Amino acid sequence: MKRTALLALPALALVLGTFPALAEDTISFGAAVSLTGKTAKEGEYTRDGYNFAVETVNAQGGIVLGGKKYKIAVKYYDDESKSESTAQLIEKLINEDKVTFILGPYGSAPSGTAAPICEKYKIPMIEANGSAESIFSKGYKYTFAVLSPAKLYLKGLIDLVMSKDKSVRTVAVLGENEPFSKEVAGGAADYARERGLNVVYQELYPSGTQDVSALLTEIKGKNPDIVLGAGHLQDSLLIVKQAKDLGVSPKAMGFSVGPSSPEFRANLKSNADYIFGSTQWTEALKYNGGDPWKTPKGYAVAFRAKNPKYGDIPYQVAESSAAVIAFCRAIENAGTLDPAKVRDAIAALDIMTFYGQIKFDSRGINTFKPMAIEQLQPDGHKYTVFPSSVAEKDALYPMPAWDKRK
Amino acid sequence: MSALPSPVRRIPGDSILEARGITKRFGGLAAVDGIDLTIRRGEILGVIGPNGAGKTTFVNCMTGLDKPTAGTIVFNGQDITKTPSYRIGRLGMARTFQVVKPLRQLTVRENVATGAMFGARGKGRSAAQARHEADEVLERVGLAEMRGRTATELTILDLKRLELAKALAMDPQLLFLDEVMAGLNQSEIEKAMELILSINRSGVTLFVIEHVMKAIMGISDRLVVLHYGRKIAEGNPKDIVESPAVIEAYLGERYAHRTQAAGDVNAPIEPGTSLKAPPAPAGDTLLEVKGLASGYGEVQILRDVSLEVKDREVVALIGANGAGKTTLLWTISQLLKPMGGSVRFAGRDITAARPEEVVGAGVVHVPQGRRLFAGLTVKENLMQGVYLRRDAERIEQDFERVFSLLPRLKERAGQLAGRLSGGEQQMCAIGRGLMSRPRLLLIDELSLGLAPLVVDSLLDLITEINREGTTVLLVEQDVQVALEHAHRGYVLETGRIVQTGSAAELLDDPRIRQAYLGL
Amino acid sequence: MKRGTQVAAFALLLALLVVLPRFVSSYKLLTYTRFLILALMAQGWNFIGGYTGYAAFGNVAYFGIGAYTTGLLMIGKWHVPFFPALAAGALLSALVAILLGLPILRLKGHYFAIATLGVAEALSQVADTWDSVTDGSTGIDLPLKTEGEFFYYTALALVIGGLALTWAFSRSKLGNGCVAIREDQDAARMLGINTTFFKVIAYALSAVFAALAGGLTAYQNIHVTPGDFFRIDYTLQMIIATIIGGAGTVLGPVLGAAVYQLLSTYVWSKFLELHPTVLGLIIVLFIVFLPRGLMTVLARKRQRGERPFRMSDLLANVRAHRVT
Amino acid sequence: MGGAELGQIFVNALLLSGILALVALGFSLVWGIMNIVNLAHGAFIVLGAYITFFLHELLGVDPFLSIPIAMLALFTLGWGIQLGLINQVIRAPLLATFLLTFGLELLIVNLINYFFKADLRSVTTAYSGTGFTLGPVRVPYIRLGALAVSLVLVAGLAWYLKMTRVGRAIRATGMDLDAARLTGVKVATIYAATFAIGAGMAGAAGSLLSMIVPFDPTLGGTYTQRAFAICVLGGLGNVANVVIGAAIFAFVDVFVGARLPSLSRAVTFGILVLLLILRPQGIAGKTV
Repeated sequence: MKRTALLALPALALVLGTFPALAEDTISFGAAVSLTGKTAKEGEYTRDGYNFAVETVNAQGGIVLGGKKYKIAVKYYDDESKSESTAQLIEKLINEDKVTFILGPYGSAPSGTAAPICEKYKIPMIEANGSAESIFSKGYKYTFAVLSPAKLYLKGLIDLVMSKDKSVRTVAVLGENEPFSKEVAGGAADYARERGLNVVYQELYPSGTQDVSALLTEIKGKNPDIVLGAGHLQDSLLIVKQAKDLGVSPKAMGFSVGPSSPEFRANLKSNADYIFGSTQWTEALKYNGGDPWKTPKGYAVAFRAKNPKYGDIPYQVAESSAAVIAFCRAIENAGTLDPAKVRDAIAALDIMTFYGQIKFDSRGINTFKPMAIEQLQPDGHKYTVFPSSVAEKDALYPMPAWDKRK
Repeated sequence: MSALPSPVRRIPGDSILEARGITKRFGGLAAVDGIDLTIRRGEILGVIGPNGAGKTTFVNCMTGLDKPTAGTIVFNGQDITKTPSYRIGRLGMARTFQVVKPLRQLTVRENVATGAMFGARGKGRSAAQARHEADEVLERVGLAEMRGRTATELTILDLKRLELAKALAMDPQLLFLDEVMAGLNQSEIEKAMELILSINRSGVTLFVIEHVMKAIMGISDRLVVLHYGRKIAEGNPKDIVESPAVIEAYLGERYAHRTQAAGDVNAPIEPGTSLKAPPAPAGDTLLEVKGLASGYGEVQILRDVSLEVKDREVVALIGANGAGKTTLLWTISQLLKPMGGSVRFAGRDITAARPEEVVGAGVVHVPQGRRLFAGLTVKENLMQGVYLRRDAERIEQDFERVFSLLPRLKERAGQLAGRLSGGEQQMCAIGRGLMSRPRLLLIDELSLGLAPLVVDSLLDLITEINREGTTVLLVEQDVQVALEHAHRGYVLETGRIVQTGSAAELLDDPRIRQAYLGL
Repeated sequence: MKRGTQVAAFALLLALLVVLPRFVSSYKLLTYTRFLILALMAQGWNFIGGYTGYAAFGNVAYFGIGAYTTGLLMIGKWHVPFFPALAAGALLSALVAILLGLPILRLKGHYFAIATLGVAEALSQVADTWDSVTDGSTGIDLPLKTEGEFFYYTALALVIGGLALTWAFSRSKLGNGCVAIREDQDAARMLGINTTFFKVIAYALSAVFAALAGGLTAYQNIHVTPGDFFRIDYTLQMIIATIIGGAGTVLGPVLGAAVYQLLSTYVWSKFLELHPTVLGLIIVLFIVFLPRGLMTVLARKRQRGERPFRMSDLLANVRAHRVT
Repeated sequence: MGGAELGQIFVNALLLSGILALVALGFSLVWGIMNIVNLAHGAFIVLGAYITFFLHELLGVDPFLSIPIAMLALFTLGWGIQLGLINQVIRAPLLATFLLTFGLELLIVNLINYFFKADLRSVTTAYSGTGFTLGPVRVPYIRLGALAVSLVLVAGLAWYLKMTRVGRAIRATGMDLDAARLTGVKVATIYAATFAIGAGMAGAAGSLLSMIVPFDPTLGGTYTQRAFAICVLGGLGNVANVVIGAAIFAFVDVFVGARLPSLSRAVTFGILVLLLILRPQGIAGKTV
């Protein structure tokens, strides 16, 4: 009998866990975001953005469908910042929790993993935090992204610098080797060349790198006018820190991810001054949409009221809220919860929101909304400096050398 | 007299193994230095020599475990100098290891079956056939009853047998035995000798390294003496032991004297005539063991052991391997928790004490196998002996004392203990014990694996220490040596004390003479 | 328990596993498939880590090779069907394992462990940068395959095959030789065992299992990236599963995989932000009370005809392995 | 690569060696003495970093001054973990303690994440990023200070192990547990002290890293892996070996990182594996 008992153990699993059916008048969404691991912070932004939008929509009565009002509920799982977990959790959300729609995970890599699963089950996903175009080059029909694609991230910064200074000639690009940053770096380098600049340094370093002094030493030797970094917050902090250590002082330094996050200044203190960052959204932007908050400012005020721990609002929060809004509008347009019909409604969507225009190209990514550029300035604040039509302040240029600062 | 079967003198055949100019260097040091040796088919070749003479390294070279730095080896006409060891095994050579290498988590039967699977005739055997073959070998070496046990459950004695069984299962033509008799008592040695002779009679050539002189003299057709990696003598055993060079290098004057006086290697010295211990002083009881029971896990080894040691005495604890001598010492030191009974030391109950409290009380244990800290220097090893002491001012004085008792240690003070020879290691272990300022010194297997010459000097040391006031409980498998240097003795058999008396009485006792001295 | 009853129990369990997909949700089925895939990896690790005693820390390299080979063959210009592609992945892994194993299996203990770890790291980065073949860190997407049962049954068949193979291995000369190597390499060599050959075979076997698991996971996950498929977590999981179940036993890896996968899935869904803590705690308790795994306790007891398990065994385990 | 860059890279590598030596120091001690590969080592480093961070952020304690506090805190934690947990399984097979520390790592990292959140943090002081120039080569003060602290701690530990009673007992216990007990050593305590010292050193390494690298709860894993590699490169059993291993690792890593950043880890590990095959006992290790 001993051995039978032993072998029966796996079978025990058969009886483990069932989920309660959801109430009749809710539409269930599912999301697997990173709450632990490498991108836990960004995952938290994502969740907070989703939650805020859902609460707002629910407070205003929810989604109206055929005269009936539906509340939204979101089921979350933690993907531990591992994209293979994302696949598993999306399966769980669709199959076990029977969610109707999927909100995207944080990051391009997990979004890339989630996309084929949604495709497999024909469940629409709108994601807000995966802008690598590789996700959208596979022909998947059920994945949409509200944000601008990766290769546009640093384009504005190059335009900005060139408008300020006709004498810039050289640029160095270093990027993290992962799908999103690779595209950012590639896009930036291509655009720089297009504008006639000389890309004197272009290298990718492996994810999780803890020391970039070797790369910066090489870059210092090339003495470029502009240094562009494509990575995540960790990388941009490291690059600024070590650039100061090594006395790397270009005329402008900018990053795809990092400067827009409040942690950037918290970590670097005054060393963060003059650094540029690209951003999908800032509260200084001047949009006027048809969503509950209408304007970026309106969104920011309302969000901070609900989430007092936030000072500056990271764009990940806003774009996550935007994804929820896009879903709501598409569902209402479709007039049904049928996934295929909703999918078509999403594809046809063209709305103006606090977040900007949301419209998807044939691949499913929002190429219609421009990126903005922010700069951290010595007065301790962060200003939107580009495009000039929405700039709060003029960009400070060039960046003074490290040892020439007070 | 000895009931040994007289060795059948075989006609030496052609050479089964030819070693020419074998040299093995480790770093700059030549462990084996240009040895030429021929092993003749069918013979038993005995090999003796002090520790560190290169005996084991030579066997390692022959069996491919170490590749010689220089020289050639020809086995059955085939050059095997560069042949990997597993193939050498399949060609018909097998060996035992001095430090046993059982396949620990496997049963005895599986251990031996492994030899049968991959040995000289392994190719044609299935795994099942090999297991069947293993049973036959186990029968032959007397391990059949143990076949179902895992190797971890065996005593050292059985592990030695297992070594032999694994090697035999490989169906070798040439078998290297590396100190298979170390630690056996006289009657066990005799059985082992019979077994070796019977193996030889079945057609296996043998190369036997052994410190037990009586055994090696009794079975060898020829004898080879190694010293510092060189061959210093080779020939007829009788001639060899009388060779002055061998006596000087290995056997020592006392051994030579002993054998010459008796006119026979096998004769013991008359009891009482050469007792080194001074008359027993009538001291108070220092150590009192009462009804002690102990063992490992579920296996009980000691049952109801009682003994006492008086102040300033040397007491010998003798008994067969596996009788529980080491277990007793470990239990006194509290490295093993007793299952019952009590241990009192100097009037204080130390039964439930922690090991460090026992040391603090003055009971210091010099363990079997020396157990030095190989990576510490000699000086640091000695320093570790004063770990619990707080009387810093007297430590320097004790260093002086130890160095004057053991001048070799002073010379080697800065050397790593792991690099010492066997005898020096034993000195260092005793020195470490002395540094703890013991009132009672427990010494486990003083002579194990040491050349006769070295053993003699260590025994003198014990006598000297005792004369200076330290009480000694000596566990020793060489019963004769032990009793010669003790005041009293206890005999332990299968976990019980079966006999006690003065050393002279015990040496005279016919039962002891028969059981442990093989007389 | 009599042999007949044993066989009957096995048959019953097998039947249960075969009909399982009819009764559970497709997500549950996915969980069971994950368990089977982990079991497969653990079975493989058991050959080198359990039976041969070499703590391979880079088996995820073969998982990755299996995944990429399967994937690239399926989507490249050849459009090879899944099973031949899977077999090719396994074959390539075995080949790599043999070539790598020859030098690194000479290392012992931790040194072998770090060498295998280094190989896995290096391969991961090669996949990360070899844009022309692997599409670098972007990754590749395999054809869509939606039937969960397909993956379940394939994994089940492979695990059962693995059990049979492990059983035969443990009774063969090969297995015996590997165990001898684990227990004492010098002794094994002297017993006539070609240790290099045996180790390489065991290592290649473990690579084949990892590659099969990798290929299957790739097809199931569709999206394959170096970051996901060369992740050290897979190596750790297969080791944990094997140790929990009992290294060097036939059933241990499967049992351990079941316990680990089901526990972690359960913990995952119950503790949103603290699940690693809970899982860590479970592992710690497991090791403290069952340091040699489940099967080793059960098997030894069975040999002696004792009751399989008592609570007091846990305390006895602690007593046997502690130092005071 | 010009002369100036070469010089800078050389100095970078030199400065990195010191920090890595400290990172690997405790790991090596614990591994060498107790044969425990402590996967929670990186988690200890992270804890050290958090202690320094909060002392600086909340109380304004200079990060260099917080090193002893971080060491003491980690020392205490290490003592407790060894006495309460690891001592209970230390005689079990090697992989058991290995998995135990893996479980601990999961637990500690997750608890940090839970209580302090995943925010990236770094200690930025007035002198962060400042330094002096030697010709074309920049030498940042913090990294130089870190090198100095590392050297002091490495030398201090070497002295402690060699010259003190407890240090000698630690080494003796590592060589022969039972023989050490026969000289009166209370092994459980010595093990606790060993693990505590290892954790304390990790704490110091964390303090230094907090000034150099932005960190979050997951930082540790990389450093555990590096410590592992450094011990293997240098060989166990000697504090000096750690320094040698760290220097080799740092130089390879920095030089490869400068030339081939995208393949740096592949090349570094490739070299590591190659070295292992050629010198299985480590570069500096001896077979005794």
